[in-house]
This record gives sequence, structure tokens and C-alpha cells, in this order.
Amino acid sequence: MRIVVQDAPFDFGEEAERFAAGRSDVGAIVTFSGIVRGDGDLDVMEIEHYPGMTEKALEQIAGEAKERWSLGDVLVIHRYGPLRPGEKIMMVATAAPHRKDAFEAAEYLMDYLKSRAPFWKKERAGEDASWVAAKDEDEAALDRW
Amino acid sequence: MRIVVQDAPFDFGEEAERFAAGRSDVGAIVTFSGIVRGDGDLDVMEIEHYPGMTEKALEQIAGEAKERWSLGDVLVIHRYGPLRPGEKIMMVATAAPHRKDAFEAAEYLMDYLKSRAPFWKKERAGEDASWVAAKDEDEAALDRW
Amino acid sequence: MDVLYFAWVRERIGIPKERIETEAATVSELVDELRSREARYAAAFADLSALRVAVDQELSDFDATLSGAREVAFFPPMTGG
Amino acid sequence: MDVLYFAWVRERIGIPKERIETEAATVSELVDELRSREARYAAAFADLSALRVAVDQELSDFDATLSGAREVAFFPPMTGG
Repeated sequence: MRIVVQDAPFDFGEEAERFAAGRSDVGAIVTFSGIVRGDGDLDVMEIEHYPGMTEKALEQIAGEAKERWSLGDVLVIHRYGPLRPGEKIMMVATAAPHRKDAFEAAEYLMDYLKSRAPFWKKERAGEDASWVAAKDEDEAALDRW
Repeated sequence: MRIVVQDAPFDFGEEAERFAAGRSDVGAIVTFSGIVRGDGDLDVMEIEHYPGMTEKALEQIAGEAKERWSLGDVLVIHRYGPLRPGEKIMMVATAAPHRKDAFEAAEYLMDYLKSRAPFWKKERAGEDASWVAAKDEDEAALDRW
Repeated sequence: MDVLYFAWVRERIGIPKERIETEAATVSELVDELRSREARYAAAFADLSALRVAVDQELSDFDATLSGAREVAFFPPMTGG
Repeated sequence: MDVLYFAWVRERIGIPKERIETEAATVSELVDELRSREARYAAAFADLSALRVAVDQELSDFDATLSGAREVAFFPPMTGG
């Protein structure tokens, strides 16, 4: 299990490869990566977080996933700071003997990351700046777990 | 949309990176990769396929996914021939504006690939060789779509 | 018509492909014709529920017509992914 | 006790963190105390349904006790991922 919170960019392909490399104990690897969408005239997305609590929250969420599913490994990387359209915000990866576990665990991680990890997003477009509001559907997504 | 059927290995990290690179029209990338599990004393898994039909079937499955979900792109790579434990058998990748679509489409691709793409697996362990039987649960997995 | 066999069907019959001149109107009739040829065919086609068929590279079923078909393939349930 | 503010709560109050000496027994009492200080606090805490609270870096609620707490943080619903 590896949890990383950083402002620097990460290399999605390299992280995915490293996560999957040399494993023959699992049959299924799922990765999810979130990208800053260039909606409208978005210039930059600023991600604020709560140092100290963020790492703890991510470890809790990943630990819970390892208890619920049969997982060989879990990876979570989440960035903070200013990000431009096209930049990768975060990624999760799960390794499991079977695909169902790998998929479910990755979706679980994403659902909890969305609403239970202390990150906040601010979008800047020209002179305008606004905080991204939490969506009801993201909160509702937790109900299935 | 890119569909590849080949006997040569592929570079999972590089393919994942290339698939995700330079996109700002989508917010979510999901990848799935299948690995030969080193169960028991497995020496090699031989994958047989139906040249001609395989490509058609994969294109049909990927095309169907593009009709059902809002996808920016789809990638399917599937190998055939002899593979050793730890080697990657195949991967799919989906890109979508939102994570739900990317996850669902990737799971749909996997469910259909399992039971509707003309591949067959034979496992060799020492002197023993046996064809992998299709699982009822894999056939049942199609019911949710 | 080209008839193709994959996986254990290929192993049981002993060849991956053969050219067959047939008057069979449906897949079922073709199967009956093959079964009557030799024991290895009868063995391969003993349990149709364990078999799948593709006509001209499209998944099909045993009731399907063969009119105009150029290629028929028999194989066990697929195990991709 | 350290009190931290994030996102628009931080912007409304104008500072990311402050040290507060308080006798408040619960988060709610702390909120009442802060609200009564200045208009910017009253504005930030106007609608508690729009706020979340963490006590010692664990998600908590407004009824939670503050006994022994060293750090309280207020922020809007989170938007990670």
C-alpha cells in the first residue's frame, strides 16, 4: 500500500507500470486517473488540502478497501496546488486476484476520495474564481458501499 | 478507438500513458490489465484465437460501449500465443468526461471480452495441460448490461 | 465451405480447418453430417451445449441457416480477458 | 487550541489558522463563540449545513465534545478525486 500526497506532477504511465510490474499473485489491475477538464475557459484549478489529515484520511480509506476486498496492493496518489487543463490530478490503482474485486475496490476508493478526503478545488477562468461545490450525486454514491 | 490483437508483449505503462496523454476533454481514465496468475505450478498459458473474427468481435464490443456511454476514447489490446506467469494478457482503457462512465464502460468491455471474444486459454503445468473452462459467473455477468 | 475448429474441438478432430462440400441447410444439419463421418467427429460434437458456433465470423446458433455461408467455426465457450 | 479554516471558510474569515483559548465544551459552543466575535465569523458560520468539521484531524460533527482536543478545522464539503 502506497499513499502519496504531493504538489509535483506524477508520471501516470510509469506509476501504473511500476504498480503492475513483476506481479504474478494477482490477475487484475485497475487504475483510475483524474484529469483537469478544460471546460469553458478554465485557466487553472487550484487544489487545497489539509496537510496531516489528508494522508490519514487516504490511509483510512485505502485500509478499509483492503479489509473489504481481496487485494494484493493499493496505490493512491493525489496532487495539490495549481493544475492546468490536461494535467493529472490523481490516480488510484488496485491489484486483485479477480477483476470484480479490483474494479469494486477502485470505485470504492474514488467514491470515498471524492467526498471524504480533505481536498477542495477552486477554478479560475480569466478574472473569475469559484470553489467547486460538492455534488449530491457524489454523496449519494457512498450509499452503495 | 484502437483495437490491437498481437502475440508480442505490450508495454502497459506506455500504453496507459499514451492513452491518457494530452487529453483535456475527459476527466476520467480507467484502465484494466489482466495478468497471468502463477497459480499452482503453472508454467505457461497458451492463448488461441480466431484471426479475423477476433478483431471484428473486439470492434463490435468497443463500438457498443461507445454507443452506450459518453466516451472520449477506447483502447483494447489482447495478446495470443504462449504467456508466462506475470505476463500481461490484455488491457482495456476508457476515457470519459465523468468517472461513472469510464468505470462502467471498462467493466462492460471486460465482461464481454471474457465471454464473447473468440479466445481460448490452455494451461500447462509440467506434463499436464488443460483448457480453461468458461465460468457460469462470467456468463451471468453479462446480465447486468 | 471452410469449416474451422478451435481449442479442444480442434484437438479432438485433429485439424484446425478443412474444406467441406455440403448440402446442409443449417448448422445442425452440418453437425449431423460431420458426426456421421468418423468417431473423432462424433466425439467432438457429442454435447452441443458445450459448443459454440460462428457463421462467417459472427456468433450464431445451431438452428442458423447456412445459405451463402463461406465459413463455419466450432469451438468451446470463449475465455478471453 | 488551534483552529483551522479551509477553502471559502478560510477566505471569508481571512486567515488559515489561529490559536484560540476557549472554554467551549463542544464544537457548537465554539462556533457560537466565534460567531459572536466579528461579522466575518458570523458570515462564515451562517449556515452550518454547508460546513464540515474535523476534530484532531478526524471528521466529526457539531455536537462533538472538545475535551482534550488540540486542533479543530472548519471547511466546506470536500471535493477530492
